[in-house]
Amino acid sequence: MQLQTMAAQKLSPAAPPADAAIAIDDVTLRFVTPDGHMMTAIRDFTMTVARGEFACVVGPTGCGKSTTLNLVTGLLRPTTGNVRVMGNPVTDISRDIGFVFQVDALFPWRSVIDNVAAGPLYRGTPKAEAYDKARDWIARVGLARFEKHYPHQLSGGMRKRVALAQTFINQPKILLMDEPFSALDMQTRTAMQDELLGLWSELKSSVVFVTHDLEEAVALADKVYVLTAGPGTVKSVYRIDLPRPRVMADIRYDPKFIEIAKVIWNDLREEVQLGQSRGLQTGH
Amino acid sequence: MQLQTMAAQKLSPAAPPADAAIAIDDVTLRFVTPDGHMMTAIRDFTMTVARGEFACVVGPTGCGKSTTLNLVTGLLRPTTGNVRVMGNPVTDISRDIGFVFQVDALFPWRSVIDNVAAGPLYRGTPKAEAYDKARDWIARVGLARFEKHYPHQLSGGMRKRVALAQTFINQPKILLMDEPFSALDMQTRTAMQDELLGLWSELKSSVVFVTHDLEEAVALADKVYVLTAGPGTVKSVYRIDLPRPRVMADIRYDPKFIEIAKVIWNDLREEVQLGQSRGLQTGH
Amino acid sequence: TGATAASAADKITIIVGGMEKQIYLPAVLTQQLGYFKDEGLDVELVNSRAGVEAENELLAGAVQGVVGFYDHTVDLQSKGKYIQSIVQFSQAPGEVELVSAKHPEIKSPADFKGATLGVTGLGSSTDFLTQYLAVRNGLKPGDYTLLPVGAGNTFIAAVKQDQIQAGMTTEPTIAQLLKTGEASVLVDMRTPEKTKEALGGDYPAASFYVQSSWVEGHKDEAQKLANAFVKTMKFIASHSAEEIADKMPKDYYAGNKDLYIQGLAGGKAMFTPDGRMPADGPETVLKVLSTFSKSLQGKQIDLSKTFTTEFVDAAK
Amino acid sequence: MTAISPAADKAATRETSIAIAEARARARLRRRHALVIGLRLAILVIFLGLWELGADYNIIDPFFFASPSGIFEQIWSWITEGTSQGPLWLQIYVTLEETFLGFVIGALGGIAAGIILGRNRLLADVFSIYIKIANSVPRVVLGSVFIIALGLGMASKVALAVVMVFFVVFANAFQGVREADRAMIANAQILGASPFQITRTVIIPSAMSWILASLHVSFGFALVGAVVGEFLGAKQGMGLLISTAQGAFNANGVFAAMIILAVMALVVEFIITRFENYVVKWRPAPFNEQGA
Amino acid sequence: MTAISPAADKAATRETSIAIAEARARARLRRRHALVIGLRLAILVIFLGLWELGADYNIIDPFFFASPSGIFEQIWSWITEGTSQGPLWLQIYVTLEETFLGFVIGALGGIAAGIILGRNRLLADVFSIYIKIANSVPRVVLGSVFIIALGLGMASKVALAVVMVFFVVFANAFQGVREADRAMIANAQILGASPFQITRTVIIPSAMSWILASLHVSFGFALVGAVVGEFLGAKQGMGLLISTAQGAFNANGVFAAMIILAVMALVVEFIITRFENYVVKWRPAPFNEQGA
Ligand SMILES: Nc1ncnc2c1ncn2[C@@H]1O[C@H](COP(=O)(O)OP(=O)(O)OP(=O)(O)O)[C@@H](O)[C@H]1O
Ligand SMILES: Nc1ncnc2c1ncn2[C@@H]1O[C@H](COP(=O)(O)OP(=O)(O)OP(=O)(O)O)[C@@H](O)[C@H]1O
Ligand SMILES: [Mg+2]
Ligand SMILES: [Mg+2]
Repeated sequence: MQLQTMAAQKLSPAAPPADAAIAIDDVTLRFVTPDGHMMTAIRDFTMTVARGEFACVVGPTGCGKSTTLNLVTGLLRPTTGNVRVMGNPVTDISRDIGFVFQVDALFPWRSVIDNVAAGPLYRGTPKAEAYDKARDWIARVGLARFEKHYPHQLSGGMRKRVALAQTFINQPKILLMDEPFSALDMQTRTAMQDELLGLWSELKSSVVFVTHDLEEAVALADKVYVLTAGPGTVKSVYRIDLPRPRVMADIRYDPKFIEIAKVIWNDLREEVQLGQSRGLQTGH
Repeated sequence: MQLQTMAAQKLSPAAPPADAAIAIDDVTLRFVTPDGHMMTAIRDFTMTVARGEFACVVGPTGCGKSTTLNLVTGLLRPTTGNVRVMGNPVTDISRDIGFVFQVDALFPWRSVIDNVAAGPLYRGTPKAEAYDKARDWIARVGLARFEKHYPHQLSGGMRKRVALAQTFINQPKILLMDEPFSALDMQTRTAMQDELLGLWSELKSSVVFVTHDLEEAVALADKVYVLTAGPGTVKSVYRIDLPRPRVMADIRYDPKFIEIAKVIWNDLREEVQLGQSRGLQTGH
Repeated sequence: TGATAASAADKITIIVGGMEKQIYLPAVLTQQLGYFKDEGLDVELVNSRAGVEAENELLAGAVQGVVGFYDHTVDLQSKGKYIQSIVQFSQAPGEVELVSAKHPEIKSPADFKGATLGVTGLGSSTDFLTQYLAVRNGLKPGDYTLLPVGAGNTFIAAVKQDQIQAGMTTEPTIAQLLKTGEASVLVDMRTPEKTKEALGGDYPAASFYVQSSWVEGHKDEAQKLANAFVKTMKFIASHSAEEIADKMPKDYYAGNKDLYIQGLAGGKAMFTPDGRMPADGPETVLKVLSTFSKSLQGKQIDLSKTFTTEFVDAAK
Repeated sequence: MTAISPAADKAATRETSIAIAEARARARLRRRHALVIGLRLAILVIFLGLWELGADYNIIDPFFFASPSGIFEQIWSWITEGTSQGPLWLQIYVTLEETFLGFVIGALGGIAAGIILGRNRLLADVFSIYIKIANSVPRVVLGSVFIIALGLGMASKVALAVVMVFFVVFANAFQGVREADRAMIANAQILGASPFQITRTVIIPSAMSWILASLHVSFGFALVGAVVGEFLGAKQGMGLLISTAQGAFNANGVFAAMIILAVMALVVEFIITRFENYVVKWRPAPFNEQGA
Repeated sequence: MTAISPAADKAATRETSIAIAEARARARLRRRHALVIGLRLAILVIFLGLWELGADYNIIDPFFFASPSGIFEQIWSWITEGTSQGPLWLQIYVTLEETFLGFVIGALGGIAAGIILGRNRLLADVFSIYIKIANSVPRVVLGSVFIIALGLGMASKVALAVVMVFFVVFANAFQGVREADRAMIANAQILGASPFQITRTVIIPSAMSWILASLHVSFGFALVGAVVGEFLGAKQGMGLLISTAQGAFNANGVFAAMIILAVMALVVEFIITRFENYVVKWRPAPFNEQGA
């Protein structure tokens, strides 16, 4: 274990402990490509998120970040290796997880409020209570005026915020988020980040957060996973020791923050360039 | 016309000249809301993009940026006011335009290469030539290895890059892009930006580029439109006089760049906060 | 003549209103015996369960002849369409009024009061005959209910389920119901004698008819057809039921050959020995029809135009 | 001299021009509606006119194909004098009742089977082959089998209507279930939905347009089933009316009954469309039709 | 002593374990396939067994409902000795030819009409009401009309099969066209597609699963149409075979003919499924079935 700076420790990936919230142990996952061959999406992948930990995942596009999250939810099964959530092997799609999809997964036939109330209703909360909660969460994501709108009547960013409210309302102990804020403007994004951190510290959830924005990753995380270009595997893991609570609007100006970001950035850049040159190998 | 800095001039919106590439003149657009009322999406909107000009549009989420682009393509019709493209009123969906949609609009039953070759094939290019061109563009967006894949076998960022290649291959004289790079990592994004600027200067296209990333806007644009929170209208217009050609990897460290970004940022922040408080008015 | 030469090669299509039905047996039998070929005719038999279809085809000129019930010639004349029977297959309807074993109290048509009577279809010959039987036995229309149940299986099911107390049907349904003992014969109209008893005259039923206008231009073919059919009628008259059944395609008695033969033996008497129209037959038919058929009421029917014995007379 | 602030002035003009634009849009809609009705009527009139003329000049033989005037007379006499089987409305009622029962049972059965098999891969693999087999059975044969098994009463007609409806609805419901967006199902599952809740709140709404499409066509089929059943044996109903008319070479009667059936179908069609509009009101309008 | 680099070692174990995992997955697939076939056969055997037993003990009256052994004998005798109308394969061929023609014409017509009306709002508004009317016409009645108009030959059976197929396919094609994703259509339009190109490259592929769903069910319908047509009048074909068997109280014959029809339907069904798999091979597998 090599100490990089005061705040960012580079960790060596190790076999996950049994009581971790999320433990991905030496997983390889292959897809069948259109021409019938196998394509390895992720390879020898090991990742541990302790209970109450906030992990961010960064890596070049197509390196397998979404695939990793799908493994945790049980939507995908590993070809080899195994995945445990709260100590139990993942056998089915889990209800204890909150998952903000990268793609749009709102129910188009439900209005905003019905979409947000879906989770509590599914889980048996009485109707009135579920709608009260939903109304509260819609307000928190700034869509109070749009309660009755259907998803197609919203802008891209607004739909994403509905998806956030839909997930947050369930107060999941494990929270997976796939580029949740990339469609939001800086100000809304900051507000959402604060909302997320608030929820996280309140519930002591374990979070896996995928983003392309390294600064966002560093600002939010306890631990940052840097993935290699596809087939993805963990290149390095950094522990971020910035003090909590963090205020999103200010943290970017913290010198320690800037230093950590630079270290990881150099690490990541190398990988991204590699991915680029691989992807481009037959290009100009 | 008030001079703000050496590089960023704040312009007063004026009635568009007749020969502009895109001229949106005093447009108001209303939607019917679910409860049967009318909702104004954009109001008294005036915007001009000269031939060969690169315009960026920034504004809080839901302020009407996508709606504006849809007006230019002819997908939406203004309630009042009028929209002209290359001097002619927009009556139908135009074929002279390139449009990168905010949502996924790839053809799921076509492989990557078939998706990218679609434009040339539609326009009557011989098959062999169209596929050669497509192969070239796929390589340029770094997906050479994925030619035969279907969209659902790609990651989010890869799909976006296919959409970019699909649009770029047509070499449109008018190019509309709705948050095209938000799903890409920094490095890929920079490469795509360079690709875009190259195409633009080569074709002398007129570009309208919607983004949430103000730095991206300033780095790319001749002119930045800042919109107000919904119902959207133009708050201010800035002319960016940074020298061309610009190199995306370096421009962020240019002091002039930083200065301009700060000025516009302050302007925008005000607006975003307003939008937030409006959206949150019934919230906590 | 030139007409003969030209028409000899022509195909003649004849519709049979149920090739497997015993009442129409002469049609297929002629084919099986090769009598058409002997006459140098190229005859094609087409099956059609619904009589109306057959008549419509005939009138539309798509086929040259139909094997069906004689009463249609009368009915159609009332609508201004002229067709005529040129060979008469049967002089009795071949129908039997069966009464369900569950209703021994019905001993004659006079007991039909309040009963539901099965007929194959409304407006069909069974409809008119049933009503005629009832009225002849002193009932009024309205004293009984008619229920169209079709023929065959559905008829049997209707008897079993007691949806009809009595009903009129033909072979082999009759034989089937008699065998199982679920019904017994109330009025038998399979032989000329019993028919006279029941209806007061001969009732010509199965016949071969063509459009009157066709006869004009095709005397030669008409004659040959008549020759073939008359030969068949003679064959029937001179052979036993077993011998006839052996000539028929196996599928027609696949259900039960003994039953088929039994039915044929019981019903063989209805066939005319020579294809000739029984003298009082047409009047009986007109009498029955005009009592009940709405379309005939108030119409003047020229019975001489509904049949001709010209060809059977000339047949060797 | 009154001072008007330019902003207020501006807002006022905007409001007026929007009002004008909206009025214009409404007028356009009204005109279009009138056009549609006009065209429909024009087609009807031309069609009937040609038919009548053809019948008059014997190009179309009214003995086989009836004539509009004859059909009208026939309907009129049925209305005023009743049919040979009793009043016309009773025939309509009987057929409608059979059709409706058959439609409801067949549709519910088809939807249920489609959803169950669509949701369960193994069941689908095992049973769909038998459904295919059942679908190839000729309905007329089935008709006599039903009469034997269920008697000549209403049950056999209803059963025949059911088998006409079932397969169409089943095929669509099954495919509709399979087409449901996988991300959406996954989302519901993760949000905590039980399999039953997923079926109710995700699968059924997304299969709804599939099911509705099949309902549109299958009411007509239910009608056909009921009529065929009556054809094979009945005391009352439109099918018997047709069969009697056919037996009497009454082409006008046959066509008149078919027209009455068509009107019945249209009325129900109208109700289904109403229901459809209510159910899918969340659906985005195509581009170009949505701005006001 | 040989030195093995740990990396190579690691890679080697990975490859082995993947190979094992894949072999296991393949075995699982094979087992599942065997299970499906086994269950299908089990159901068939149980069904036939109960039927035969029922017939033997007269619980199911074989006079009306035949018995499996009797049906088998009948089929065997048809195969070896031919039917009363000629060899069995000729009957099958005739019916298949009518069905196939009717299916193709009806399906193409339905698809064409569905696409044209689905793409053109005005045409849809004007004509769909007439299509609804046409769909409510009982097919048996239509059958007689066709026989009058087209004669007793193949044409009338084909026409009957066409009208059985047309409406189902039309309804689905129409709705499928309307369901096409508006963003995708807009994208094609902007990429330069003409309306015809849009129809060919966007509308038809997205309506494809709708159309295919309707084809699955409508081949059975075409078969029914052809058989009903033969019922009404024919000199060859399976319908005539059924009709003769019915007339001769030969329940075994009726059911035997129906089983032959079912086999025909299954063969075509198999071909359609093949075609479907080829056409929609781009389709994502549901989650949980895609990783290898
Ligand atoms: N169903 C599939 N079939 C084949 N390959 C697939 C499939 N799904 C994903 N892949 C491949 O797996 C790799 C990883 O995809 P994934 O979506 O996890 O990337 P990602 O890291 O989330 O990228 P992004 O940042 O662009 O969202 C990609 O190369 C993709 O092409
Ligand atoms: N079909 C519709 N019906 C009703 N309202 C709509 C419809 N489409 C868009 N809107 C409304 O119009 C406004 C502008 O939407 P638009 O998509 O243009 O926003 P945007 O600026 O692109 O936002 P984002 O940055 O989130 O993409 C939003 O308030 C949205 O709710
Ligand atoms: Mg992803
Ligand atoms: Mg937008």
